[in-house]
Amino acid sequence: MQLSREELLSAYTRMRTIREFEERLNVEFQKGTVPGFIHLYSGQEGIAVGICEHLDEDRDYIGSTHRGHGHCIAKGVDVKGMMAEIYAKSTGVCGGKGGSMHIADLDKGMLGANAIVGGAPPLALGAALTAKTLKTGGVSVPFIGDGAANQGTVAEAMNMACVLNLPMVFMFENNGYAEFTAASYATAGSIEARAKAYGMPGTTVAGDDFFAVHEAAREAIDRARNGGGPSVIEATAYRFHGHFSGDPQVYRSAEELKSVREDHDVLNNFRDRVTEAALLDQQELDAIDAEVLTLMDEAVAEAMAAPDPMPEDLFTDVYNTYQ
Amino acid sequence: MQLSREELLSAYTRMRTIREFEERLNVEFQKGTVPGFIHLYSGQEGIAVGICEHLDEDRDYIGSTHRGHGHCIAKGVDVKGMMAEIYAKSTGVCGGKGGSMHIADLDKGMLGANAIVGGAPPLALGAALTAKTLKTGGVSVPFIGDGAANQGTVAEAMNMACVLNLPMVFMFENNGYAEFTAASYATAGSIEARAKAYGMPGTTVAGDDFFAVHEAAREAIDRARNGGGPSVIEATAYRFHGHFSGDPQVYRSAEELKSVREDHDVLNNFRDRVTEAALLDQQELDAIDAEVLTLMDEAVAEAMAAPDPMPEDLFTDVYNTYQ
Amino acid sequence: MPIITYREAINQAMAQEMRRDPLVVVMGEDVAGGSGGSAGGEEAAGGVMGVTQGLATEFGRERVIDTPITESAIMGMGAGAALTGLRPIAELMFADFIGVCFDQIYNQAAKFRYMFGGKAVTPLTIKTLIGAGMGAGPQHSQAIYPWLSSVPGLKVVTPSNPYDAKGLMIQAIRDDDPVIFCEHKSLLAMEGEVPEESYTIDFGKAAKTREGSDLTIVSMSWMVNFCNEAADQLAGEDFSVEVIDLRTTSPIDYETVYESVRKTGRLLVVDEATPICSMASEISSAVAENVFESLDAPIRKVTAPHTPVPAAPMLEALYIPDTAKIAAAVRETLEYEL
Amino acid sequence: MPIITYREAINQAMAQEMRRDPLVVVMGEDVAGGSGGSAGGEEAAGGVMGVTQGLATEFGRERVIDTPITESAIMGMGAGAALTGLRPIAELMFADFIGVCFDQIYNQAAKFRYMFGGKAVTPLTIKTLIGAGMGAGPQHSQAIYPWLSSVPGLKVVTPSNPYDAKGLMIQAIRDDDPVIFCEHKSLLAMEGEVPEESYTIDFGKAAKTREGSDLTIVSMSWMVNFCNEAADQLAGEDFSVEVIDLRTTSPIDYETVYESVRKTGRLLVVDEATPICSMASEISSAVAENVFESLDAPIRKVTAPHTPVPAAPMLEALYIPDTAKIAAAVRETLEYEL
Ligand SMILES: Cc1ncc(C[n+]2csc(CCOP(=O)(O)OP(=O)(O)O)c2C)c(N)n1
Ligand SMILES: Cc1ncc(C[n+]2csc(CCOP(=O)(O)OP(=O)(O)O)c2C)c(N)n1
Ligand SMILES: [Mg+2]
Ligand SMILES: [Mg+2]
Repeated sequence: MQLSREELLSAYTRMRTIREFEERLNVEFQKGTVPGFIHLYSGQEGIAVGICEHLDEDRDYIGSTHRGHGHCIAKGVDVKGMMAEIYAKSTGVCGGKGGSMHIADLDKGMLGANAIVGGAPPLALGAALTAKTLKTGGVSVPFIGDGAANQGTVAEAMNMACVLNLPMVFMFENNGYAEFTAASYATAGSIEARAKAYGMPGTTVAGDDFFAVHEAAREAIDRARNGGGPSVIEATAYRFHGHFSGDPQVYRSAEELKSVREDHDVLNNFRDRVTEAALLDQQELDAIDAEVLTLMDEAVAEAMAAPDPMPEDLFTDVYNTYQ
Repeated sequence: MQLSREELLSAYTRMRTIREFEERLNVEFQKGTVPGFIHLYSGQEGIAVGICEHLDEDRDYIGSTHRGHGHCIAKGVDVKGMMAEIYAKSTGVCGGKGGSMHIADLDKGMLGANAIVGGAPPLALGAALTAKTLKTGGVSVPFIGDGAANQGTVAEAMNMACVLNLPMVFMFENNGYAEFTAASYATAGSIEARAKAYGMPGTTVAGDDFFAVHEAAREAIDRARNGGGPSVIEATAYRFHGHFSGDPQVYRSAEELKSVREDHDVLNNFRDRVTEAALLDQQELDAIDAEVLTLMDEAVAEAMAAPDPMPEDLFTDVYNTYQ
Repeated sequence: MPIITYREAINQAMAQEMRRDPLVVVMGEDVAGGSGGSAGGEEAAGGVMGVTQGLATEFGRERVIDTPITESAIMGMGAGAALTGLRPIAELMFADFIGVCFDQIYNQAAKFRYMFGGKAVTPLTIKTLIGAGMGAGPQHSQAIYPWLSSVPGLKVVTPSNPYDAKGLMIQAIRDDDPVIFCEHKSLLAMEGEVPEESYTIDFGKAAKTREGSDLTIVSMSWMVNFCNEAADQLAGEDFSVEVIDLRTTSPIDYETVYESVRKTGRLLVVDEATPICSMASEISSAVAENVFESLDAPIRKVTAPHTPVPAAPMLEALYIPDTAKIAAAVRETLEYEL
Repeated sequence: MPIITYREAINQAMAQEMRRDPLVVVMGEDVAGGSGGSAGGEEAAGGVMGVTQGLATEFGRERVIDTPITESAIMGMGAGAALTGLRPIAELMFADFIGVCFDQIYNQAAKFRYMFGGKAVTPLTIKTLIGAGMGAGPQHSQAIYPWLSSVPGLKVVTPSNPYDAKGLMIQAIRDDDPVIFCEHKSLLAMEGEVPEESYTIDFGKAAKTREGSDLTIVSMSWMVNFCNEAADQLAGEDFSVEVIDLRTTSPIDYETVYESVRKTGRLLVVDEATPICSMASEISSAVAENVFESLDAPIRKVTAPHTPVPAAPMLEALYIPDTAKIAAAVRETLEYEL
């Protein structure tokens, strides 16, 4: 289906924001200013945005992974709050207590990044159950890596979603690797076939093609929203960086690394498509790029300048009642 | 493939032994002489025996379930030792410490009944890995119920077996129920399709037909033994009793209960087949039946007469070293 | 007051809360029971122990949800539903099964509030069967509340009688934090007076089930009943024993324990769990740190041994701390002179 | 003697045992690393922290097995292989992940010997990363050995330095029971003298890392180093502090602790775990029961607070017990007068 100019601009802005967020973090991390570990989403932007452009902030939920920044931005979590969170500041969306792998924003329908591989799909069942029980029309979308695909929790969630006919889309991102191990080695058979084995529709799309993802997502989300139950989308994805920022990637060939960036850049593909079709022009896209860069400068500067959490924050928020 | 007279007699004896073991236990349990819970295998004998007749005692292993008596007998565990174990006596195969749901006999290649649904398939991976590593030619067979099929551990084990090309046969017994919940409700899609989704061969057989199971098992076990990797057999199975001895089965219709026993009795089917084909005659089968009944009388009498464990047994066998 | 069982008390609590609050749902294996069966499934089995009996009939299968045997999916679905607006009761049939789904409990539900910077509320109740006494063997008999109680963010409830079971279950459902409600399988048939109307019992408020001045026993769940028996027996020997029922092992009502020990000077902690890092260890160490100066004798612990739960009923009986073992430990502690 | 890191010491232990015994295999996520990758996978990544570096190259991918991210399958495969003749080392990358696979550890591997009537042997070593200090956040930083130590049938190893790490790892591999070997991530780069030749350290034998007569500190893993520092600092203030490194938290060397407390009369237990039902609770309660009469002061515990591990490094630093907190608790305990 044809997207409006506004929709195209929105999608591009989101994808570019994710890209620059990650690229900037990578630079800052190498400088040593970022605490903890970070897992970058660069290259996979089309998947998060292709899905989330169909989702509402209030009734639709996503569950995420350790590689969650892109999912968060696509679902509308505040970029500056995210940056501050990664910098472990009190102004972060989780007050600095969660960090990169635990960014959550329930008001935006974001159930949390998750540092446990396969942790989110069972939680996403719950958001779907709430939608079904309260008849909100909401849909729940867990993002799942090719490595996570093998975790028992994911199989359990797929079966449960089918049994209860829950409004869900299981969004698999197959970027070919789980840490340093290839999906071709560790993920037997096919994810699409796994979906079908549970009696769900399953489809595979190219994750570097925003339009393909967006179209598959539309169908799957509409189905879920209209009581048609869960389905699976598998997107081939291209991880530009290592597993974490700083990973030397000895397990990937130079050719692969080159090809991933040169042949499978979803942002380049998008630009080419929309400019060739004369839907948007280079200048307006460049303007977005510039704005996004400015936003990142601000986000990093504000995060670095923001105050640390207070020492007493260590003890708060464990329980609602009872300390 | 055609079975020899000896093989037919062996298979029948094993199946009849399982049946009478369970039926006798059911009677004794109602009398209140048996401690704990028991889950009876009556009706599913053709599956355990159809598989285990192909397995060696020393190099081949099976992993079992809470409904494990039949698997144990089929794999050659001593019937009197099992009875004594269920009666919680010191002469039991586990000295009374395991009970019905934990009968194990590693010398017979029996990795243990298992009171955790989905507990055994990961363990069965290990037996297969040992066989592969030590090149014993051994095969490992976990038994899995239709309810257990959904447990994440089972999906994990199927994927791992494929990734490592382990010599295994995943033997699913679909008796239509997990406790009081029907497989048609709780087990989405198809088990055979799940096998194929991991890239394994999968086949479905009638569990009340010993010959069908035996033939499918031969093929799958040969494949595994010859380096061809894992596969799945799903057998439709017929649970004669409730989930446990004493279950009133309000969830099953009278017609179903009647049909299960009248139309799907693997022992009757077997008798009909071999006598019609004049391979065995009624008398020799009746003689086996009588012998088996005598064995059960002895097993129960000996179990009841056997000594309890000693009080100090409470503290032993926790560690090999260090108390 | 009506006399009902512990099982019925819990059932009543759930039914009353479900009537009161449409956001309360129940999910788990066979919590309705019979879904998809050839009998049509109208007759709910009501849980493997009958604790949810009748709920599916009254509230329908949209609110009393039979699930596949996939505990991670059940616990996660409960946690996710709690995070997004429902107030779920998720059943983990036997607590021993927690090993297949503990991540969803301890890393997910219990940590949301903290790691999301205080912005998440997870009103999840997990109900589960604990403990020995039924000859159910090593994987169906464990008293695992000590390690559950060690998890920040999780509350753990261990009722010892029908009255407490009802009030604590209603509190668990209304509580905005994840709660594990531990039903002791050996207590399900215990009878007691239980008001028909709805009431709550605060978490972290221990009960004094016996008053005394010579020695304090602290316990929880099934064991409280043996402690009471021992205290009654010892009263006949002119020993005045105070029994404190923690009711919840997280939060722990340390203050009531301290106050009692300040009075009696002697402490015995009785715990059905295995000894190492048990609730007995915890309570003992808290007293040894905070009311040391009041102590007139070593702090004794009576617990299960450091072994799995044996299947043989005769060994299981030796495994379980009982009235005789408790009374003996009390006598020894009372005889101790500094 | 060569000076190597804790990481290298563990690596050396595994390599030496693999050379000695062909039954030893290693399995886990990325323990070789690079399987199936476009670079051909010849260069092994050697584990996410480099602890298994070089093993795949030396012993081949049949003995150093990369697995999918399915911890139940990994732990179960290890347990099943141990039960049938191998001597596997199964890696659980971060101990925090245990929630997805604990059943295979605590209900299966740990219980086999007992529930199978003594007829099973399960020589499984589980190696795993524990602890805080890397800003890795609430699901990658936990010190969970207390609840592991509560499981009958499981042994738990918590080395505090490279020498112990090597000797305890070799013992773990040779041990016929399931063992969880807890590598502290903040110790991986710690250097120390480690003999090149193979040696074992018995389980259940604590080490005295400082001798003293005024007060006993008991600790384990990373914390021992802070305790040593505190003892050294306090020596300058003329306090004589004894430090006991448990080395294994199951089995526990109670006797060495008791003997020390009989001498010093004062005890502090330092534990990185959260406080409730911690090793600190356990050791304290054992002393309060068994050497009560020797105590001249309340038993103090210094532990993490009852909270998840916060991601912010600045909060994490407050979370972790450190030398200053330990020294302060020692001073207070020494000042106490009965
Ligand atoms: C339960 C669990 N096991 C292992 C890990 C360590 N780990 C973190 S990310 C990762 C790889 C995940 O791969 P994939 O699902 O393909 O996601 P990707 O990193 O490619 O986005 C692993 C093994 C973890 N965090 N949790
Ligand atoms: C992890 C776990 N969950 C739940 C149970 C309780 N339980 C025991 S048997 C059973 C049903 C199993 O059904 P299925 O796998 O079909 O085997 P069947 O009983 O039909 O032989 C259940 C739910 C358990 N023992 N372990
Ligand atoms: Mg991946
Ligand atoms: Mg079944």
